[in-house]
Amino acid sequence: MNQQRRSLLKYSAVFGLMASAGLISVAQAQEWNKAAFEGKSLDEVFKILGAGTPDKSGAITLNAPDIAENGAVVPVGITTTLKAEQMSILVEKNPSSLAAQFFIPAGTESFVTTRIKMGQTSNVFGLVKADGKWLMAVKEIKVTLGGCGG
Amino acid sequence: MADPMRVRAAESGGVVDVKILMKHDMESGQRKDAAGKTIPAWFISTINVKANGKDVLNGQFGPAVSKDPFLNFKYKGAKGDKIVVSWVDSKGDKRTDEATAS
Amino acid sequence: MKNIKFLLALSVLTLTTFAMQGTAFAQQVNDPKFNKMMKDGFKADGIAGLDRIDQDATQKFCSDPVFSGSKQAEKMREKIQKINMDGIKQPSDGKYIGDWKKGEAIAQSGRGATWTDKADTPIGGGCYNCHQIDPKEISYGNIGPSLTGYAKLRGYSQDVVTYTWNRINNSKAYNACSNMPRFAHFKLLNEQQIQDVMALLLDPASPVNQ
Amino acid sequence: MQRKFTLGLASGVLAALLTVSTSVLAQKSATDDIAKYREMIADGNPSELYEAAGEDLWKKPAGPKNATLEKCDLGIGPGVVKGAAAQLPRYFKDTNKVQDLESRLMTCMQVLQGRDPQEMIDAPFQKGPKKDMEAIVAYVVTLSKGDKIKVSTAHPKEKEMYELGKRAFFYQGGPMDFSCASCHAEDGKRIRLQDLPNITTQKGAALGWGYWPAYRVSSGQFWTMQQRLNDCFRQQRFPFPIYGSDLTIALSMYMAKNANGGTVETPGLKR
Repeated sequence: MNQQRRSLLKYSAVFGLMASAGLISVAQAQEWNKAAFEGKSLDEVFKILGAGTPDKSGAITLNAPDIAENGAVVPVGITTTLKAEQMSILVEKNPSSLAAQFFIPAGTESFVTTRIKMGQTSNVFGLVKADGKWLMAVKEIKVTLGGCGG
Repeated sequence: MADPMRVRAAESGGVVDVKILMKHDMESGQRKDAAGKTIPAWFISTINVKANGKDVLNGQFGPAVSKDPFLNFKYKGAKGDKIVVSWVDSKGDKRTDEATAS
Repeated sequence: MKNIKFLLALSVLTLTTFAMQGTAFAQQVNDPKFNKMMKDGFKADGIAGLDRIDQDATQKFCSDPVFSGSKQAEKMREKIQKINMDGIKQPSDGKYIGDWKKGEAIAQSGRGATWTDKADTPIGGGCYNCHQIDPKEISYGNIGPSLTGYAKLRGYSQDVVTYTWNRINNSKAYNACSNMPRFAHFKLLNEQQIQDVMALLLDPASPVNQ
Repeated sequence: MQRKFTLGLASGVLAALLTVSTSVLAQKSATDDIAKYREMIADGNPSELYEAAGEDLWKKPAGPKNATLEKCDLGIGPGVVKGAAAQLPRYFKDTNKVQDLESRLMTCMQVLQGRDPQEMIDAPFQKGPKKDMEAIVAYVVTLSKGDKIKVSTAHPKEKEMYELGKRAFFYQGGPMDFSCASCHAEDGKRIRLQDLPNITTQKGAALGWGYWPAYRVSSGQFWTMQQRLNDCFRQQRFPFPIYGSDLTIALSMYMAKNANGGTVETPGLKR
């Protein structure tokens, strides 16, 4: 049988035990989602996350600039009036679409801001899972060339 | 060992605003060195934030999160909450820092 | 850098003229302290040798803007412009207009000629650093005038073509202390590259003229 | 021919003016958007990560003499860090020299800790001893944040340094004929979308001098003033300016003195 699969099962069992013993958090037990972060396209990532084809929702706001002075640091925040369980940031034209994913426990507001890298001007998606449903907001962010050495 | 984070937590109206700066190169795996060789990806992959021992945020990063990552979120809490932030990177390096909500 | 040495030799000549005119230089008086500071302040690194701080006549003149912009420096300005004009060569193949798409790429790049570059790193024109050109590019500088609609506004006459050629080759032929690099004089761009940049401004099909 | 040509050009001028006015509008909104971008990243300046490391390094015994920098005199007394950066560069009696923050710190490292300044001078930016220097600089300048820039040229050596710096500022060279003044001597100028402060004016000098050292988002690095100047010279296509040389101090003196009365906003956050 598949050796890798067996050892993976073994790890899950250990992580499960540690999690139930309160040694590590749920997210750490839920290992880093390699497949999702290596997904090349939006659709691929949606599929891996089990998001299907998310609808656009006016209840989600993407806080991001229209123009980024530098693609190395692009501030992106997601807020929603819904009770979010998960919030993710995806960049359509990056080599891998998924930039970051957050799990929002009860008691934490449906708001998160971070900074991401963008290789070029692209649509950026804020994907939210709320009440078991997947919804999203989209915004184009222009990445400009800056400085005299550009 | 990894460099310390800066963790700030300020309570207002029953909501604690948490701002975290992490010191990490967040190597994208897309860059090339002077010799033209690709620099392998190396980035913080998971982050966990607890307040008084209870999870208030779990996150997963890909290599597209900026160098020296910044994170801002809010949870229902109180002054004096003990906030513990931990991250693990793609090479297994770890770092944990604490702050008290003010 | 052979050019620099040549112009250096020239600068000695012009300096003599300066002395004869007996003009007062606010900053350009020979100051051994300043010279020593400059000499001790730099080291050669890669392609950026110490000869780069040896000034030619134009650079020396323009390093004192109070004087170089003054009425009494008018003759000197003309002289500097003539030195630069005389060095301009018209295209060897008689062709002024190349490929605007290549010209756009040259205009976009601000790279090359620094100590972190190699001798064979292509040098960009860096045109967008200072000029608006293709109206679709929003990231442009304003040290130089906008070039959007360049030939649409000025026409495609041989006068315009020659003037533009000369200006890109050596802007100091028209304005002694223009901020624009002397692209041909210092071999920043070769003849073909200049033809391509010309096309960006003067080809009716270029986005500049839409 | 020259004359005929000028006339020919004139007809195009009116049309040119018309296009310019519309493009200025587009540009305005682009710069507004950039301002919004800067505002969004201002909260959470990664310089803080360097300050913390710098404070530790200031207080940690190091070098052959295994001493801390806590007795370092940055100009307003041994060990006084608060407000010191706002008054640099300045003349120091013990070295009989005008020094900027980094050259002064090298003196302290040499005298107090027994470290060889040449190692610091030769080290590449962001590595080895320079990495420590950068963190210490972040710590020191943060303790002047909000202070008024107050640089003196009362001492003859300070006055001389200012004049030398002024001349260096206008010194053209290299294959592109650039000087500092090529980009920094006029109001309202930009390279691409980056505003260029006019350093010959008080307002412009305060915008430049007052915000460096800074964390640069494009490189993800904290840059000291020495590194800022170094990269300016690189882009000017000049040879490599020697770390802590009089040339670099003179230019800092010129900028700092021009900026007098402005506010120290360091560490800044720059593109």
